[in-house]
Amino acid sequence: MKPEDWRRIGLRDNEYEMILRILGREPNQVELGMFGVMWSEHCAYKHSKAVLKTFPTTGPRVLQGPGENAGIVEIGDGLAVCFKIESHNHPSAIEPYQGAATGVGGIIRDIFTMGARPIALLDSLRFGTLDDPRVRYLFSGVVAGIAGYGNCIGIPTVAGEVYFDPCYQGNPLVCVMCVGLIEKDKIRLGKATGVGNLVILAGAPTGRDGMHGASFASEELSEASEEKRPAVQVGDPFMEKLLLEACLELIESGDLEGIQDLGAAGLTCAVSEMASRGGTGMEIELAKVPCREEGMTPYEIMIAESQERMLMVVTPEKEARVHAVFQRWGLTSTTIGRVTADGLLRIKMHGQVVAEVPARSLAEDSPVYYPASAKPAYLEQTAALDLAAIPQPADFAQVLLKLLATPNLASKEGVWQQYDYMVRTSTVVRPGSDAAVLRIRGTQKALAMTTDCNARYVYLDPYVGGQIAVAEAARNVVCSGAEPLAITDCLCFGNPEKPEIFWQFRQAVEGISAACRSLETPVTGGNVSFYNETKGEAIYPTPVIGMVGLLPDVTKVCTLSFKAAGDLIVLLGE
Amino acid sequence: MKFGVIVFPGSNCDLDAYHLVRDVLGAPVEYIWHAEQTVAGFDCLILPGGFSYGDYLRCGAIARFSPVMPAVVDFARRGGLVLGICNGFQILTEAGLLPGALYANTSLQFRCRDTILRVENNDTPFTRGLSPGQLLSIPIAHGEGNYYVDPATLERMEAKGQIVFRYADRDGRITPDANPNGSVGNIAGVCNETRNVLGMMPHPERAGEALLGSTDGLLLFKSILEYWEGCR
Amino acid sequence: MWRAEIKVLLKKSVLDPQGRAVEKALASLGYNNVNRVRIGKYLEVTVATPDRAAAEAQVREMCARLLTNPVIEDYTFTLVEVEA
Amino acid sequence: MWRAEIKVLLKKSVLDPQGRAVEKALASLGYNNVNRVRIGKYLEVTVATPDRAAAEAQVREMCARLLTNPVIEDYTFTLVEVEA
Ligand SMILES: Nc1ncnc2c1ncn2[C@@H]1O[C@H](COP(=O)(O)OP(=O)(O)O)[C@@H](O)[C@H]1O
Repeated sequence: MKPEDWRRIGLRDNEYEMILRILGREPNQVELGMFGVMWSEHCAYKHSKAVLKTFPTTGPRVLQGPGENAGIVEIGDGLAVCFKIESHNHPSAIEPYQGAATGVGGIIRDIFTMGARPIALLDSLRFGTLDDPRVRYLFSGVVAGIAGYGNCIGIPTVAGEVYFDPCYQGNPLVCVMCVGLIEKDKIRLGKATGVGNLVILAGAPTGRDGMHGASFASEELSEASEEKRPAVQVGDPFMEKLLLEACLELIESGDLEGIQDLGAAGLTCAVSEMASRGGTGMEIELAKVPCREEGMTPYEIMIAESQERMLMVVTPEKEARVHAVFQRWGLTSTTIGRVTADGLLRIKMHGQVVAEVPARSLAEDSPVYYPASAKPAYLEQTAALDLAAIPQPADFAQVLLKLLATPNLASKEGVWQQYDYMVRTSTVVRPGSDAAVLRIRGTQKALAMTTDCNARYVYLDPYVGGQIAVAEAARNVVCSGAEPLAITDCLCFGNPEKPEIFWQFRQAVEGISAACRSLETPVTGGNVSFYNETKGEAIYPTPVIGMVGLLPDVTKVCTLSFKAAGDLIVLLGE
Repeated sequence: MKFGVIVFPGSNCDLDAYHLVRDVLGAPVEYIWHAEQTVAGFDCLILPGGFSYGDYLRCGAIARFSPVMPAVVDFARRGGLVLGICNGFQILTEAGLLPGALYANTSLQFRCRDTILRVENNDTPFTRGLSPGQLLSIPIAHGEGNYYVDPATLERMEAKGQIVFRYADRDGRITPDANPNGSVGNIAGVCNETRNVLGMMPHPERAGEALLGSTDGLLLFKSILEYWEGCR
Repeated sequence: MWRAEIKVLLKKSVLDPQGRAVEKALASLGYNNVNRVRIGKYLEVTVATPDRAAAEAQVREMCARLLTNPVIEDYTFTLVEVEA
Repeated sequence: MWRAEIKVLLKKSVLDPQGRAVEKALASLGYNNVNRVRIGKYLEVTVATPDRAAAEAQVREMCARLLTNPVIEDYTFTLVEVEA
């Protein structure tokens, strides 16, 4: 191996050294590729892991905190709510419709992987200003993509937010949250247990699309990004709808030992995470993986990010049953390997070993960095602004009209009317209120949910801005009559290797943590998206907070509209 | 009377229709898997909304060849009650059980919102509990609900009372502004000549509970029950 | 083997909202010499039949049954001989 | 005046879910000799330019800027001379 070989796939020299130490030999191309995708920032959280550990993640209701595909919080009656937010920023910057659509598909898979029935989607979007035709193209494409996927699969998109600011001109943010319901005793984990159990791959055939998506997400966007366009995948919501129904049926009937979706880093990520969590190994035969294109190499099959695929572990007795269920749903499923005891991923092609690495080393042993951090210089300038020096406007009515006309404050109905927010007939409070509220059929209860972040505040003071984001989400949930339960977060920042960016990141996480502690809303999961920069300019630090709350009695729901003439108006707070 | 909700691959309003009939209307209902070849034992079939076969090629184009469809067509020809909602309406036109076709909204965007429907014909099993000109608040959620039919057929349909619902404004006027998708004559729902098959783009099953905003959709289902009682 | 290249357009009597939208968009980009924009579908289907006539008959049948909707669409196609 | 007849398909490496669904549907209708089904867009655009070369250049430009999405699509077109 030459330095170009590992650098080309995003590995640093010291990381290559680590690989040599782990394997005790040089990796081959396939193995190097597997480390490359698994140790990318996107999959390995190299720069954020240490800081994320400081989040409060436990509470009396938390059944599953960070580390699995999604968090789970108990809501009584034997039920729990499962939710997670994730970004798909870079793919959306290149191909807005498909980038956003596959983002929706990915987060939905994270929810039903846990055994939960997805019941709602929320979208938190940020773009440059609308005077730029490219931004208008991105905006309409992203909204259409979310609508296209969410509407087709039949999960209502019930709330979200849209902001426009020049800092997102070349790097839009597309964060999608999915909320699911699950019976407590049906929770499934992405674990490969039981030596001798079989590994089944189901769903779409594997193609060359989406190769290196994980590494792509871990770089700044540049002119050269345009050249990396093959990383863009096309979503097939119809396939995912079938996959969802088939997987939930199998989870319901207790036929699966473990299940995991294939997302970033494709098969490599799924096999290494499942085996690592289970303390096992896996032997996989790549010749059995159904491929969409001819002549795909082991390397390509291992890192392709084709959408709408799931990996399952089943006992040999259940194998036939599981295939029969997929077949009834019109889906392809194939047994591609088995669980082993030695902790190794042994990848074969036509019987010949093409890669052999410890599962744990890919999933858990990635390097952890503690980047330098420094207070950004701009803060001195912004802090120097003297609010008292700003003159009072002569005509407040004019100012109000002007404010109302800005895209950031204007109604977002143009967006949400493209989303089916009513399907599944449980949406009690629709988009256009503080938080969406969905009833839980068969109970008196309801769930409130919202996404919030005012990135300008975070830019001006990352610690307080982080607190405000949580507080705003909590207010929105409370205003609908619900008690805040927990949050998920999508932390979108610039390049963490720049001290000023990392300072923003650490401060924001501290602020979020402080707010979560005092509101008793633990963090049950989330996502970090770094390298949101174009031409060296970072976006505002944008830690989007997704919050879920519980209403014990759906008939007590509150909405924001004034109800009747003569009612009193009370202003609460300082 | 027993309802059957047909489940095509990609249907997603199947459980909403099922919920409304069973839990709100209180009538017996079962799902019918698209691979079934008979609909024996059912008195009213609901083809629900959703994206059967992903709406690939054209909405409803592939679903209409589902194994269950010959039985549905036969059921309809023998006078059985068939209600197609949204994607179900699209499937019924593709299958030739209803005239016309549905294609892209003139806005070229998906539209989800409440609409006001004016009852044009209350002499059908689905609308007998309503009065002519009555206004109903029922939501739509579709990207391809633009109803087209050629002028000669339209004239014949009008003469035979096949136009059942039109999109109207609050005052019941049929205006371009009230038309959410570009449908000819603001048409929201049509029936066949024998009036036992109704297709409509709006979702009555989404307007069955006060908690969700409107109960007007329930009136259609009550009409069906009444009609059935009357037949016995 | 024959590859049928099938072009599908909305009938002239049916309003083509997409065509109109694209025509406007082109004009706003400064292409003022453009008109009659129509947008439809393009399908490629490869059929294995003994001869061209059989291929033609089958493609016509598939178009009538599934690939197009005669209420709103017209189609034309050409056949190209291809390797198996 | 020239009418450009533009065929747009997803790049070969990109998943074509529609094509796959239609291929399956055709098979279930009994057309078992059919494969390689691909579904794309067909556009007709009439441009008024002095000559064919100018028309060609303009159509190519419009395809790149608006009519197709080069990230995931490929296109080909032919020009037909038409009456104004
Ligand atoms: N992208 C979107 N998708 C769905 N709903 C949205 C979207 N953007 C805004 N909304 C809805 O519009 C309403 C107002 O949003 P926002 O301006 O963020 O309100 P607030 O600041 O009061 O939380 C909320 O109900 C929100 O859910």
